Amino acid sequence: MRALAFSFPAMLLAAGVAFAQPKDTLIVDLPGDVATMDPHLQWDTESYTVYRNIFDNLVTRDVSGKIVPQVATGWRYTDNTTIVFDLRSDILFQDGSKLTAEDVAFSVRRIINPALKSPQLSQFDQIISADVTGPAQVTLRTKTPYPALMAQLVKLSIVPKAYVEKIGDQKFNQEPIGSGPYKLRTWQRGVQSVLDSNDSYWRVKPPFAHVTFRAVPDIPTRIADLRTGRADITRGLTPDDAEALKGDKSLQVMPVATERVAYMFINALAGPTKDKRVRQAIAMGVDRDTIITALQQGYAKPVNVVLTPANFGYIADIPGWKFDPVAARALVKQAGAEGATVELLTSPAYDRRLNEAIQQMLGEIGLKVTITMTDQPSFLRRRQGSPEEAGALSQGRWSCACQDADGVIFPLFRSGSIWSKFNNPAFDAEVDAARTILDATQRLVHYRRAFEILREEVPGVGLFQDNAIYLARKELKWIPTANEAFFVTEMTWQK
Amino acid sequence: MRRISLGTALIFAGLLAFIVAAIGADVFASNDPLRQSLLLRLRPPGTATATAYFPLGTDDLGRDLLARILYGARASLMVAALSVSVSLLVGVTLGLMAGWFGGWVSIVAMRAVDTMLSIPAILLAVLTVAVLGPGFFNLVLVLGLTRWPRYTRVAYAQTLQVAALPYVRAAEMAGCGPGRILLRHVLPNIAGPLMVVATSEFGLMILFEASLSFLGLGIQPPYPSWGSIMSAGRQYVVRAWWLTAFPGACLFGVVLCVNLFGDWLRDRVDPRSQGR
Amino acid sequence: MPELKSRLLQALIAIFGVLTIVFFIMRLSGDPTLLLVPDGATAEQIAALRHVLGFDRPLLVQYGAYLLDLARLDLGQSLVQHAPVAGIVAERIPYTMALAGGALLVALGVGLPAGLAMAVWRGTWLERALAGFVLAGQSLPTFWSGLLMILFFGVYLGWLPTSGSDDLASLVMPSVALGAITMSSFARMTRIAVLDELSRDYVAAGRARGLSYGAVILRHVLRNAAIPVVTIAALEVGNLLAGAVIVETVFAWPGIGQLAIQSIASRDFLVVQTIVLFVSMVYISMNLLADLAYGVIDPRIRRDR
Amino acid sequence: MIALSVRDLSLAIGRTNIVDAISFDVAPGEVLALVGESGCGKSVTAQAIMRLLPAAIRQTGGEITLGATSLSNLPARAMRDLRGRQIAMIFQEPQSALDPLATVGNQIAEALRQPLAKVRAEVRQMLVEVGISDPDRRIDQHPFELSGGMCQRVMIAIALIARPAVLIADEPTTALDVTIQAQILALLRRLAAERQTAVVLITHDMGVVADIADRVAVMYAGRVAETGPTAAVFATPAHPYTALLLASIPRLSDVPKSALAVIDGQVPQPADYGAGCRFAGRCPRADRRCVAETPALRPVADGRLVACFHPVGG
Repeated sequence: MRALAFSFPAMLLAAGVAFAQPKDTLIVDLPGDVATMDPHLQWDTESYTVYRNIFDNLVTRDVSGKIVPQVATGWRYTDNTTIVFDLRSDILFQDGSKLTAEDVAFSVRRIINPALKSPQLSQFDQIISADVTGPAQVTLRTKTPYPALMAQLVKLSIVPKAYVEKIGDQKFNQEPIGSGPYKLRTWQRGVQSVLDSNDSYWRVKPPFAHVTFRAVPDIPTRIADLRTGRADITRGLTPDDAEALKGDKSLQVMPVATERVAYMFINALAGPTKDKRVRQAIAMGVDRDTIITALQQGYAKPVNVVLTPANFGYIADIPGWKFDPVAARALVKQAGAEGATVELLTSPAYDRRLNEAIQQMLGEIGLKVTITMTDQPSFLRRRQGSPEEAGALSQGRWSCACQDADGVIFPLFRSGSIWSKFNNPAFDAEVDAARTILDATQRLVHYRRAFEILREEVPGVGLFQDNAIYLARKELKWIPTANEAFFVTEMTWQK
Repeated sequence: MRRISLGTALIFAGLLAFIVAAIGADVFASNDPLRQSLLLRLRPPGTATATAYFPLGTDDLGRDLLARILYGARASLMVAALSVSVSLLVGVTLGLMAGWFGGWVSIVAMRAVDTMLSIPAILLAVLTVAVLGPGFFNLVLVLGLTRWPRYTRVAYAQTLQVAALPYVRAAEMAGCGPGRILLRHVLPNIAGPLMVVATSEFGLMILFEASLSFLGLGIQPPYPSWGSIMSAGRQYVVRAWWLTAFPGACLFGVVLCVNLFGDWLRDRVDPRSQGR
Repeated sequence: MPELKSRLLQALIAIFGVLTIVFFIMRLSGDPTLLLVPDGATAEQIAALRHVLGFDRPLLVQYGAYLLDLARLDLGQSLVQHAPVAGIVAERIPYTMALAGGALLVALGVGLPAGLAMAVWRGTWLERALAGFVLAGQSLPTFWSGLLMILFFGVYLGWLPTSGSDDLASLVMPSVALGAITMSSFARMTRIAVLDELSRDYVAAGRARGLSYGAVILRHVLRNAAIPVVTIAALEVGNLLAGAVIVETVFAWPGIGQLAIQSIASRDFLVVQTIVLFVSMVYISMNLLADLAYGVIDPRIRRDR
Repeated sequence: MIALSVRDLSLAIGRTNIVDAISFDVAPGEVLALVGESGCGKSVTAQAIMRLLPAAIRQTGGEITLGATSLSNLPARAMRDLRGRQIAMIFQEPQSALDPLATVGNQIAEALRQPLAKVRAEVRQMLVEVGISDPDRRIDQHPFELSGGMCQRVMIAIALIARPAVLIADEPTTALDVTIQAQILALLRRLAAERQTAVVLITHDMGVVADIADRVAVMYAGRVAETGPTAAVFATPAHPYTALLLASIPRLSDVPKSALAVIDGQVPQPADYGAGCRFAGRCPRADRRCVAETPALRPVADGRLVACFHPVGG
């Protein structure tokens, strides 16, 4: 077979070579292909996983989740809307050119320029300017005081200005050059991307000579690949898979609590759930513990609010609604909603079993839940549309990748936001205040009040803090992190 | 009347079992196909508890697999029967008209057939589901409205032949209107070949329904379809083989019977093709 | 030649119909803006992106612009991958071609001999066994047989790779899964065609002049039987490309079928439109080719042209 | 000398006899006509001689001898070698008996087991002999480019090119125009005489028999009813069936006094063959004995044999 493979089209050759010395190469099975290699364009998990290893970012998070310097050495606010970054001057791009303050300023300007059509624009559009203010210094200005700025900047990769301007945006997407520990060798769309180590990397010596990211959409196939040694690590396992694979001697299951919160959206502006009592009844009718033990196999931690402990602004002592189907049923009856039809909107992106379990649980408290499944675009169109067409319920798994309450409850429940089907001026005032002050303690006070309102009004119910579950060969050493980052430099072969 | 062979009897028995299972799903299923018991998830065939017996095991929400397969048969049967009816109606009407009137009617109809046939059916179905949204009736519509061209082709060719027959010409001379001639004289004469096409399409529709449900675009949860049971079970192939094995085997068996029946029917309709 | 010209014209009409249907169905299904923005974008930000992408223009204007681009042979840019659509699709075509080629090999390699054997050994146990095999191939749901194969040959026996597209071994299972149904149609068609030919006088005449049965089949029957089989073969290539959608999804084969499903889900309009356009062009040109192939096989038609 | 001898040949489908102990001989250069209505078993007899019976039909008895070779127990391979070389056959519909996709020359060459290039001259000469004009062009043409008559000439060329001892012609002119029929028959007659080929001509047409056959064997329902020199049989048919058959031929000399003579009733189906004479049901002369007993072939005048208890004029 191997001999025959060489008569096969040249497209298949690269991989054959990569397999020659497996220990040199880390093979990663991802659920999908990279959409873009340009870090300023797509920001889906697959693309981020790959290009984040090619680029350095201004700042990053350490294993504990703390924001730490990377290209920047430090930063300070000169006023509420101005922040100055000091930069390293010993970083080289993979083409040998030096990473300068110009490159950093260019990167910020590039991503906030509407002409780039970057889907990430909304995460950075609070920034109004980026200027070089010293040989190794850049100053950013924001429209208003913006506490989430640092969290957003964690996602800003630094691209080489001269190179991008020379070859153009489109070509840059095909042949990116960064300053990160790995450089792109080949990218076969839909198949795999192969990265080679950047041996002159400034921070550490990259642990593997090559890294191959393969697109394998099917979970059973990814698991089979791990078992047969075709891949070293994969992600996106379900708790059921994790349980089943626990006993496998050659593999290790690595769950990590993430900043992703599983919650149930409840429409407070239309339909039977417009009545607060129905929403409260739903909160009491959902058996969170059974969901966690039976469906999540324990790979989840219950939360009382729509936020996880991994986020800033999480208030641990807000009481949750206790599971009480009898009281819930009574409340539904009292609201005159017994037998009312409640539409649960969903898409293939969400856990089907959870939907069906909730359908049955709410059936027991007297609500008739109908599940409407559409594909993701149609789901989003309805979910983000007017309250009347947004459905009464939908399941969500929310992560703002900024580990801040502002990225969660503001878009979800602030009136006027496309996701919000809730209108409460008191709540709006609290979250508005919390996003324009920089002082952490003060912000927490606002979030406590905001969560108290949410608890009473129930425009959504927090279910659990989701786990990301990785599966790796036993010999790979790595500790996954809450922000689902995938830094190859943090991995090594175990002796 | 030829004697019916053992093989033929088996085909009929298989089809009958399928139809009876589909119609009588509520009678045969001892458990509610929608009733979950989250603490009895993924139990193997033959599991018995104090209150219930699961001959084929349970699915990932602890529902009785046998009951779900029986109700899944109903979904298969209904989707296939209805979508074949829809496409038969559309396709035959177009084909009859194209064959009878000829001229621009046939040009338009046959170009439409070319167009439809050159779009991969499953892609067209996926696209249409994306617009209409999934669900039982949309599924029937999607399958029905994308699968008519084969009937049009057959009806067209057959109508051309039959229309040239003397008695049809005679009926025309006698002043029968086209509607009457097509329905009373042409249609009965071309019904045989159309039935053969419809049977093979029926088998295909069962497969299509399962494929779309497998892709998550067909019958919606919690209602069972063989495709969606397998789609869910696919995740558990290694741990819970019964979730893919049983519905898969049912699907295979039923489609096999339908295809065998189609062959038998073709021998009947067109004795020249004996045993083909 | 006028015949060929009118066939080409018909083909053009069909292709135009295809791209129109697909364009409007895709647009009716909503645009990709919502998928492109990150969670938490505001309504204004979404509207701004929609404007930048041009999806706020009237449908007919968009359609006109699309046709205009197409007339200039510009297939456009993918919104999701920020790269030219032509390149994105072209990169995947070799994979689908390899898969379809493998499947065709399976279908021809198994289907033709099976069909021939069924006709020649008509009424024997061999025919019945092969008929069962062929019907089974036709009745197998590909997603199921694919799953079973992965489980058995990939995981249990470990003979074939469970995923990937990097060598011939990984092409085996998808090809078999995809080729099964086509194999059945080939076998049936071959059987009918050969039976038809076997009943003709020239078979008896050939034997009467001293040819063996095998020689008559090789020298005369096969060539005559090839005519109807070539037609179906051409149509089947179109069906193979359509079937590839499911098989590529099950086996994670990075061809245009998988790309199509992903692009429909991400509303990457131009990619979907280009794929459908490509597939229907292949289908239509296959039909044309089959017509031309007749001419090569059948001297009667060669003369007419 | 006898080129082909058939003795007591019996054929059956399953348990049903369709040909019942028929016998005849043909001498070199002689034309024997096997005549009868369709379904009387004459075509399967021809197939049995070629050993090309359909799978469903078995030979249940009798012996076929070609020259000195008994064909009945010959190995298949040896039989195949004889076909085309020692014994050849031409068919009813020349156009369907030729492969539409192969050239005329190639198909003729097959009878010689040689590639056309090697035997081109010979093939061309044969085309000339069967009366095809412009043989150099025709040799590379396909059957569809030729008329029906020309196709039959090609079939004759295929059959005779290897100079077989016996030619079986199964209704060779039925599908052709009347004018062409005469030409083809004349051609057959001439070539058979020139090459001393024994011809078994199978036909239902008494006119054809009269034109070409030296001797005739009249078959009815799987049996030979009467056999003898053509002239004698035509002059004084002995079997009532022969007589009626001859009476049904329209002749120029006949004054149409009344409707043509018609034989009442139908040929019985093989499954319905009973004991006794199979023509008894339709025979104006039949009596009780005819129904109960099978008449054997017995000699009458002029070297003729007839299977009838009550022969005409006897």
